[in-house]
Amino acid sequence: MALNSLWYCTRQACISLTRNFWLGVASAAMIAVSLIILGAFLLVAVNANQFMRIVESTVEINVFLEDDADVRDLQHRLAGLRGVEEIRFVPKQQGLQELKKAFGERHDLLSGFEGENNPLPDSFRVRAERAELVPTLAQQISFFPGVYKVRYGQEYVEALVKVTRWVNVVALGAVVLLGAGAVFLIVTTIRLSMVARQDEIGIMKYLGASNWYIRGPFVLEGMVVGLAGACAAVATLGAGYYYLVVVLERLPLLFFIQPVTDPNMLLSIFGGLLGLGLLMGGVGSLISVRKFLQV
Amino acid sequence: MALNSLWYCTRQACISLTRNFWLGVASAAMIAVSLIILGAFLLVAVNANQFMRIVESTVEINVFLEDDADVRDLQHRLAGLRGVEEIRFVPKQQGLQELKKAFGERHDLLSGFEGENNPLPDSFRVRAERAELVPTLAQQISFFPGVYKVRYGQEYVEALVKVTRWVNVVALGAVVLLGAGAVFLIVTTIRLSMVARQDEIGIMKYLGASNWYIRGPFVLEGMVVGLAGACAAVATLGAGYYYLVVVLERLPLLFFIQPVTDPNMLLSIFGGLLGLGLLMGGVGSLISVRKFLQV
Amino acid sequence: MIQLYNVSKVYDNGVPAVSDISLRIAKGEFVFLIGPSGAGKSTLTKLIFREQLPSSGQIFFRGRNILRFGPREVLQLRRQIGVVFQDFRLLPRKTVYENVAFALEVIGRSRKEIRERVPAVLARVGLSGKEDAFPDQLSGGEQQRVGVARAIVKRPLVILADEPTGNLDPDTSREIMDLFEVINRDGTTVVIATHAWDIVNRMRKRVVALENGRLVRDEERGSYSYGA
Amino acid sequence: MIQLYNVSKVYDNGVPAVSDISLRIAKGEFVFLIGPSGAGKSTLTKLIFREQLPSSGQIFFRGRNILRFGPREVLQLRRQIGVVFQDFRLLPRKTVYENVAFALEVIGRSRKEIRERVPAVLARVGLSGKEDAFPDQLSGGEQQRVGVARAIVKRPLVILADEPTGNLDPDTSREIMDLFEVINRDGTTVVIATHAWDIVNRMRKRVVALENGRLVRDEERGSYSYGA
Ligand SMILES: Nc1ncnc2c1ncn2[C@@H]1O[C@H](COP(=O)(O)OP(=O)(O)OP(=O)(O)O)[C@@H](O)[C@H]1O
Ligand SMILES: Nc1ncnc2c1ncn2[C@@H]1O[C@H](COP(=O)(O)OP(=O)(O)OP(=O)(O)O)[C@@H](O)[C@H]1O
Ligand SMILES: [Mg+2]
Ligand SMILES: [Mg+2]
Repeated sequence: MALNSLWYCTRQACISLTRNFWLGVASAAMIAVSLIILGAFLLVAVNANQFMRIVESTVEINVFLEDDADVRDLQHRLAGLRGVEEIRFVPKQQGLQELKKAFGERHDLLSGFEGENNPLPDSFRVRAERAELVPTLAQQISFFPGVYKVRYGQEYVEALVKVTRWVNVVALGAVVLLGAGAVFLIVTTIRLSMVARQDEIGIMKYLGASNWYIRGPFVLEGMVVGLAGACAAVATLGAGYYYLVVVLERLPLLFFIQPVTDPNMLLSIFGGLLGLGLLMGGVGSLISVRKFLQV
Repeated sequence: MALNSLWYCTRQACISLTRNFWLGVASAAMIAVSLIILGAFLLVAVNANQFMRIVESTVEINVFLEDDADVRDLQHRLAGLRGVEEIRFVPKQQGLQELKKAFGERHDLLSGFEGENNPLPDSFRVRAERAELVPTLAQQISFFPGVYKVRYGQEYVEALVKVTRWVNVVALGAVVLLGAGAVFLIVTTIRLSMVARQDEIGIMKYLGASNWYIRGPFVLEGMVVGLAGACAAVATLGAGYYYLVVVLERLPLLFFIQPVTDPNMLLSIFGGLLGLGLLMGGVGSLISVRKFLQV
Repeated sequence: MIQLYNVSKVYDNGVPAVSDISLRIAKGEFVFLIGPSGAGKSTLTKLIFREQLPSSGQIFFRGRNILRFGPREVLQLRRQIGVVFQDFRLLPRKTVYENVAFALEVIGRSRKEIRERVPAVLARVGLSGKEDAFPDQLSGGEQQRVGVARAIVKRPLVILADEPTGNLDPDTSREIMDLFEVINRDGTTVVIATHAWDIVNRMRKRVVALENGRLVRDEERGSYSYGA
Repeated sequence: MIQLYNVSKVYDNGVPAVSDISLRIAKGEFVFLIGPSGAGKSTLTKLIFREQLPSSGQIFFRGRNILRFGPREVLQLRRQIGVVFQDFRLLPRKTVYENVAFALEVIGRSRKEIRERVPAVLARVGLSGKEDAFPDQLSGGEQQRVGVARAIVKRPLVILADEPTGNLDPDTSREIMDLFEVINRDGTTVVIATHAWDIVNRMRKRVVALENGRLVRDEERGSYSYGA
């Protein structure tokens, strides 16, 4: 009996899909457009997030040492701190080299400071896991023995932390809004296409058809249409994104725009879109039919 | 007669709007959602563009002078160049001050260079109107008499030019795509809502009603619905954007995110959305009815 | 089979379609429901299979008050009644065959049984050869006969036919009415709302006459006439 | 007024609804179109006001070939013909009053004239008091009479009525037919497709009988009978 019903639903859905081909295509296209917009934004958000993390990873704490500092001991202490990502020891010679590099063509200005005359201290460069940890870490490090001075781009870090938070809030908000918009579009589309069948549903009720008997084919049809739309959306997005990644790779100067290519992340986004299309198609039909079942 | 027809259309549209209130609300909401997505993206694009322009305005060309250079003459020549936005003369004392600032706490390193010992030359700082003009300008300036050397962040400028172009292309592409998506959503919505009235249109034809007699009320109704949806979209976007601007102003550290508040620009965006809603509603109805007029 | 006690129906817009009607229809009866246009015949049949709910009064089907029915019992009620609608109400996206088969699918009949019964019923109403046509490809009378076929194919306990011959020529009308009579002889209760005075007069069945929503005459072996 | 020369109609699905019919209806005639269900009566009327185009043959209206009409002329044709549809075809979102008024609005009559004529016509078909009802709030017969009112309100040159009394009781049917006769006496050409044998026999008008899409009889002052 259950198998019989499933068979009935499938057959009815197939018949309806072929007989109302254009209505189905229109609905699927609506779903595809909604999901493309949503999906594109998801990709933007994921990339923005990764970009922020890359920027964060450039933030360094400069730890200048006293001349008599115990380098080994300090290294251990730094390594023991929570939230530290990387520690690099910079002897004063190297510090001078880096300063010269920063001076560029005018590095001859520093030529008097070579060797014994080097006024720079040795130092550690410490990278934090997240930019927001930097201020606390810097303060902790400043109390370690043998530390002469701790410096980091305070304003820069504070700005970065704020921007990161903002990007996250805005991205989340936008994804939620767009998601709600997509759901609304899909449900309204299905409901509109259902108005044309309102009479049909009423007639079935008067013939003694149970609610599930009426709903079944509609829901299945909705799921097929939703999945078709989602497939179209995923194909479009996938192709577009792939093209973008390839193009960006060809522009070596845009070093700081490294698109997300983690297959797990991409698969979960695209899979999520497929699921959303299927779900929306099914649930949307279910809700839309419900209204007309009150006979 | 024309007035009579107008009156007829208006009356019919009003009657239809009140009798099909929920269908109208659903269509208007669809239009609103589409336009909100499109409008939000337009705002993002406009802001991205302005952000790029602000970044561009920070690009400077350093023009170092020979000791015996004719400053007045050079200033005139520079002012005569096309694409120059601003010229600033930096005497060598000031140059040293700026260098000291860059050294920060270690500025004592430069204490031997005060007064007569200052090894720096006088210089001009030149700002270009657009970043992409910088390389050409720099080359032109290097041939001027009395110019010792011309420097600018070459890599930085090249990257900036590329990013700007990219942002423009992506923004334009996205706006076009989203616009097409919105148009599609609106037209499909109207067409779906029209299917329910297909029979009605056929009956009118058989009664000898002219095409305009049938279309008129539908088109007017579509325009009202489109405008209502667009108004909702503009109100939502306007309020959201205002809130965002206020919040961003409270975060002084986000100096580089200066939202576009130019009333002309905003008015043309919001006005454009209203026009699009009206147009889409009207033209969408026109197109949708057309299909059913072939009787 | 069907009992109505002081049933009234006032539609939402205030029109009193049926007023204080009490009526008893026994199992196996054949009843003509007559009356002028707008008398309330259709409303009365709609009350019996719960398309409409009465404003007051009680309605019993096989001894049970249908106004107290839950959704499942309403389904059962409708499955036991075969209705011919005055406005046909065919499913527009199904062919003639599918429309008739649907009535059997709904009550869970096997596909084998459907394949046997549907063509037989279509033949009896004279629609052989029209199986694959859609409703909008049929003449008015053909649509009406699809409605008749759909009502009788499931061999219901009760047939409610609202103006089942309005679009049929005299010969076909008589055939359809004869068909109802044959079904009635097999024990099915038949209630027919009609304007076909010639047929009513010829068949001499029980006649219930309505006028302005009131029952004005109820006569065994009656003829077509109502009012003063 | 109306001339058909060897007109045939085969529907898209291959059904030959009308086969090689030639027919001449003069101005001011009153013609009954009879024939069994599915004979092609509705198809014939649909051909005359260009709801359907014939597969072959020529159709003339007032001496002009309607198959050569452009869109504007088709409008004019339809405005000169009042059609009562077998399936009513009322505008579902308009009230009874608006449905009837629409026929006058379409031909550009003034609002004053509409306000006078519509209630008068509704009274003549017995629908006074139903002005503000929507079609789905009417009984079958009431809907049919709205269709009749809509066809006659514009005082057309020709009235094509397809089964206009199928849902009406005998008395109301007679009144409607009498109404058509009165209108016909004022010079309007009337063509009525019908199954009402009693009325055809009583009125003794010209009778055109179809069977299986063929014209089998055409008789002045004829009676209801067709075939062998
Ligand atoms: N859904 C409705 N809403 C409001 N009034 C209605 C509705 N349906 C019917 N009526 C009114 O109720 C009265 C009875 O209608 P009903 O359809 O029962 O008549 P009927 O006897 O079937 O007439 P007919 O022979 O013309 O079909 C009529 O006056 C009609 O206008
Ligand atoms: N749109 C259509 N497509 C295909 N076949 C059709 C269509 N309309 C009618 N037919 C077929 O054409 C034939 C004649 O139909 P028509 O409606 O003219 O009959 P009729 O004489 O009006 O019958 P009735 O008295 O039952 O209304 C029928 O066999 C019918 O099935
Ligand atoms: Mg009725
Ligand atoms: Mg017909």
